[in-house]
Amino acid sequence: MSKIHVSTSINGDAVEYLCDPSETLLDVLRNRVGLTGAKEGCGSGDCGACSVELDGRLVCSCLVLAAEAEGKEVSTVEGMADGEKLHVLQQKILDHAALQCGVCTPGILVAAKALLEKNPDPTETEVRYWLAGNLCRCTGYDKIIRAVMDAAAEMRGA
Amino acid sequence: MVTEYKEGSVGAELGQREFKVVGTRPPRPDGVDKVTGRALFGADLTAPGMLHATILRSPHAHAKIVSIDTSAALAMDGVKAVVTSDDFVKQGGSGNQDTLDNCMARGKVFYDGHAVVAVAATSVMVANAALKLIKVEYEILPHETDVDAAMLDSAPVLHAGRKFRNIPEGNNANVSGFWEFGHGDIDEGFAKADIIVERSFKTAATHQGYIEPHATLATMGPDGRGEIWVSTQGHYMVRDLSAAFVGMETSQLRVTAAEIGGGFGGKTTVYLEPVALALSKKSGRPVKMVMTREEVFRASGPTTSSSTDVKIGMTKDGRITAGQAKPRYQGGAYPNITAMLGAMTAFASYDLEAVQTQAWNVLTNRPKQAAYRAPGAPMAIYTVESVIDELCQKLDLDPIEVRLMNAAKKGTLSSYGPTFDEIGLVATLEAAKAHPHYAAPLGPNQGRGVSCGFWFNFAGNTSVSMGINEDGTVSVIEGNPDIGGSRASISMMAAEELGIPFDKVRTIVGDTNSIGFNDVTDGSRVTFSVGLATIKAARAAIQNMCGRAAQVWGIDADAVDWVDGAAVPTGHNAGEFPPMTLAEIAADSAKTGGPIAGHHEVNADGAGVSFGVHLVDVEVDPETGFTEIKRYTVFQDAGKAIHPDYVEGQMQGGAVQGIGWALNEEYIYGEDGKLQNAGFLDYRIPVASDLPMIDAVILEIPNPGHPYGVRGVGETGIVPPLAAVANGVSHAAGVRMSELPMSPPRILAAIDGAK
Amino acid sequence: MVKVNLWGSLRSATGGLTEVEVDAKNTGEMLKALAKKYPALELIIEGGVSVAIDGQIYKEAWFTPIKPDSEVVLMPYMKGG
Amino acid sequence: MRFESPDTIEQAVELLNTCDGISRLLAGGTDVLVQLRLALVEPDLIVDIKNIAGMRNITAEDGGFRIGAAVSGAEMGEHEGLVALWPGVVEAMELVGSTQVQGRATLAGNLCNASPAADSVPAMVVANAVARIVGPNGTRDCPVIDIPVGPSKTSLAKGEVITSIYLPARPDNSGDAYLRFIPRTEMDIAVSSAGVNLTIDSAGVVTQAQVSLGAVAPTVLVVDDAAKAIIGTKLDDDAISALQAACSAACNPIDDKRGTVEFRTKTAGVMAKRAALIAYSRAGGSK
Repeated sequence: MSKIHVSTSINGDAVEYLCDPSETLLDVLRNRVGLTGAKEGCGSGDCGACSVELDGRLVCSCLVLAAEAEGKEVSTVEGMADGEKLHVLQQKILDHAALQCGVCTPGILVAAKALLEKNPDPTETEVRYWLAGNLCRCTGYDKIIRAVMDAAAEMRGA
Repeated sequence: MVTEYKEGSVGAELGQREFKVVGTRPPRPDGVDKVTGRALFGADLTAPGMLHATILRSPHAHAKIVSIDTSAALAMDGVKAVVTSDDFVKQGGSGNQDTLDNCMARGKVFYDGHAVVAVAATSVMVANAALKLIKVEYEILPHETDVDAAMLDSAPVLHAGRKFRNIPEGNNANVSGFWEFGHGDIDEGFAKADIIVERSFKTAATHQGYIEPHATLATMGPDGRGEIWVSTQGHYMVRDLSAAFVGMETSQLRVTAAEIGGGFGGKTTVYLEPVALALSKKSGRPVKMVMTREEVFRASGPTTSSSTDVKIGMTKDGRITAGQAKPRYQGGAYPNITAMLGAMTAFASYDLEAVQTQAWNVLTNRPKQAAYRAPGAPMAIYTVESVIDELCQKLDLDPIEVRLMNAAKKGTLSSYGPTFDEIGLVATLEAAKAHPHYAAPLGPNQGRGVSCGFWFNFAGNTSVSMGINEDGTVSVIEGNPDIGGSRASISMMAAEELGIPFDKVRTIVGDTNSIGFNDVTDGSRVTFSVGLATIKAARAAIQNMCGRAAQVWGIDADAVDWVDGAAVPTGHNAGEFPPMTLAEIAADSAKTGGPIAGHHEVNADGAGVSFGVHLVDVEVDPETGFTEIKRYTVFQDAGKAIHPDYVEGQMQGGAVQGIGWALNEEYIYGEDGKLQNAGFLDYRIPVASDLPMIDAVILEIPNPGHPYGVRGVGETGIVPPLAAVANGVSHAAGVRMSELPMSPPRILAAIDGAK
Repeated sequence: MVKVNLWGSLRSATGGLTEVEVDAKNTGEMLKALAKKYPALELIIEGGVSVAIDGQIYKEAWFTPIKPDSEVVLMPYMKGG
Repeated sequence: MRFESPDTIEQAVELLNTCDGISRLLAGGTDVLVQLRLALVEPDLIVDIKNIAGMRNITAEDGGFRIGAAVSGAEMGEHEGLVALWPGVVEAMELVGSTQVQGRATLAGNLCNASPAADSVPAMVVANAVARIVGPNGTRDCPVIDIPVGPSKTSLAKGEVITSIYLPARPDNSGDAYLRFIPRTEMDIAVSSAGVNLTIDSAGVVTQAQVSLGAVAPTVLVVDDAAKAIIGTKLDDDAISALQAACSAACNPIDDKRGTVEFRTKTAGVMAKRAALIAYSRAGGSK
């Protein structure tokens, strides 16, 4: 079985990897590139824990073949903070205690960032529907929604 | 000298004590790692030379294993080791043997998904390809997955010849447990009633639904020493069971808990860990195993499904005269005590003259149940709270007033045996009654549901150690995996007791070799028990530091007190010295006698029971049976809330899991005994758009058994939602619902049936 | 002598009683005395029980004192999630 | 397994046509990757069509829109012209999966997956959508309704690829809508669903209508009796009741883990009724 050579950009860095044709982008991020922030909760696009942006579009990396990333730009949770400075969303998740176990948190952050890039002033309902594909079993979503709304407000003000 | 707080008189201390750290909301110490993707969960770990292992699982619900031929798989390129039940050590106790047999089927497979063979290979792909080359010959047996059907004499017997204790005559061989609780004369009680309601209920099995599948990495060398890194609620439990199953001494196995991506009771046992260890032993290489989501659903613990008959008598004015419940739970193919816990908790909220509960645990061809947040209580209390609601409806009485009239309080003889000490149910009910939610108007097709809930909370074996560092900071080691922010609350209690700021303390979860034994993170025990041990460890360190100050000052150790993070003379008679801070004492520790540390080991008791009351407004679409949660408020007695954000989080998370249980979550088996919905697509946990904000009202009724008054808070929140939502739906739909989940087809059928 | 309340299904081990009396000053002595007086209880006690004394539940704590007027309840071993 | 990402449709057709084993086309991948993961299919060849020119475009054509086979649901929702012309089709597509899935899932993929419960198909059927197909024997157009022939089965021949879906122009005062029933608010497969497309005259009377149902038969049902029930009416209560009854009468569903026969039959009518009212309002009708 021959491997595919892929040149891509991950969080702004040029990255090359060899992958099997059947490997997903999530597999490669976690097992070949060493970025384990995106998690596999289901492998079927139902939980959103593996959320990344692909050319600026929010996707489940478990539903993208690694080979498809050729020539594309991938953004993961690892690319959200600017050096020591956390992204507003990251800070708000901490401030609102909007995580318990934290395994869904990377996916929630990537998804919420994509939302606020598209819609800086979402209603609570819009946030809830946008994040419907990000399952969280610990929090009941309450604090997550508050954190995202608060981050949106702060980002609008800034 | 160090003030010695007496347990049992703590209520008084609580009244006087002004907390500086406890009750605030600092950021959690593991937070940045978790928002940046740096935190390492079970599947994030790797080791050089690591193999990957996967498991061949039974396609049958019940079958005898006639033969297993792994030769072709072993011969495959890249395959390094294969294990079956033959590779594990037979266990002395039946409980451990059941756990082992569940990890790897021995002789028989008992459910669709039961593990049969495991293969370690150079990649997951190779391992999976090898599984296809394994030939297992099965003799298929009849199966049963329903609890009531499994109790019939015609049902297939799972464990023929196995004897279970204390089973009354007349029960078949699938009944593995029977328990009875209660007091008073039940017949006399019913005779006093003006009205009696009897009803039967069913609840489906639900899964804990943690987002992180089970994952482990094990390594064992030819020297017989092993290591495991694992996502678990209890790494000491993993150590003890894994070592026993592969036949090694406990001391030779070191287990480190990874960050855990949710557990809710589901990670209180082993599935992969002994298997990975055995494969590593055979192959001589580290072995990683990660379940797929499908495997999580098919083979890791869901909770029990239940069938329960309830009978409650009431006087016209709302006084309960007698209560009786007969829960029958199936928890899969091995014995468990969940039905017993259901029987104990069913009527725990009430002060009753006559109460009787009888519980049966029944074996079926389903996966071995695992604990799920207040195991047994949600389904039992659902049945009782539903009948109480129906009685209130029939008598036109206010459901909170009736609950207040009958509420258990200090001095009440509980339905499960002992007499209650200080408890918070009345305060919780009063808070619900006074809340604006309870008076808010309802719209068309809407209904309001109320339910009480109860959980025991547990304590148990706990070890904590802390070092006072020379720079005036403190390193705490505890041994319970942090499942919801406990490192924050433990750091807070250490800081509070030592009198230093929160950010001077760092708490980690140590591996099994770093401190003494710890029970599993379960039973809402961690903030209580680890907190207790942390406070006592801090007091030991304080005593040491007071001694150092006394020596420096040249006065008696008895003449030194600890105030606001510093040693001070107890009074003018002791001498005039400025306070000597923790940092100052620590800086000189090498000169004054060496390192300063404190530790405490205890089998803690006195966890303190907890009650909750939930209010929910629902709207039911009469044309589709769809239920929308319009408003939800949780009231819970938390004892002292150490970190209120995370207490609220437990209450909110528990409520939403309960909403899922009430409305849509269920294990669906086909006629063939196979699980039909082994994925998040059709096992429907609540998503963000299903819910409103969950308002959480914390009541702080101090637990006399803890220095700060802490009670466990993790589990109680999942107990009331089942009945609260069911009562709300019953009012909104105009028909009493008695089966969970109340999925839209069930509700619509009930509405149409009532027309 | 202390009065010990048993959960209902233990009646079969005590000849129909759910309240029994044994001579004991702490929980360890109480459990030993129970097992001696009612041999059918021995396996159950060995399998794991909890004891509530005056409303406080203990899992294993042999040296917890029991006063003659204490409320003592033998309970099954319990476990949470 | 081989992965190919050809630049032309001819190359794609050639690859598929000459593959001896199992092949799968990859556009959004939201069905194919799940099947791979669950080992429901183990293809020898995957052909990614996203790098083929035109596959990711929405282009105006004869008053309608041609939607490339690799256009995602999210891209459809961001296209103002398309949303204005066929809001029901767009909303149906946008109901497929999560936001994440929307970033990838395509109209053509939803069609070719041939699930009886596919959300976009009932909406496309009432819109008279036409699939353009390129195959070894050249290019042909085929009404969307004729593509699925049963669960997971299509009428496409070996080597044939849907390259675009055409949504035609429509008269003024037209409206379409799609509704589905799911047990949660998101993330579920339709238990029953309905698409309605209609046109009204200046008096608000329905002059033409099409009604379709999903998830209540092996393929999407077109319910002419339901359409007849509302043509010539202003969607008064009687007309709506007749539409609902006709829809329920047409259902031929199965009992499964997602719903019962009874439930599907009843809610399909309810969805059709509600979708008709939305379509009517979109057409400019007022009640």
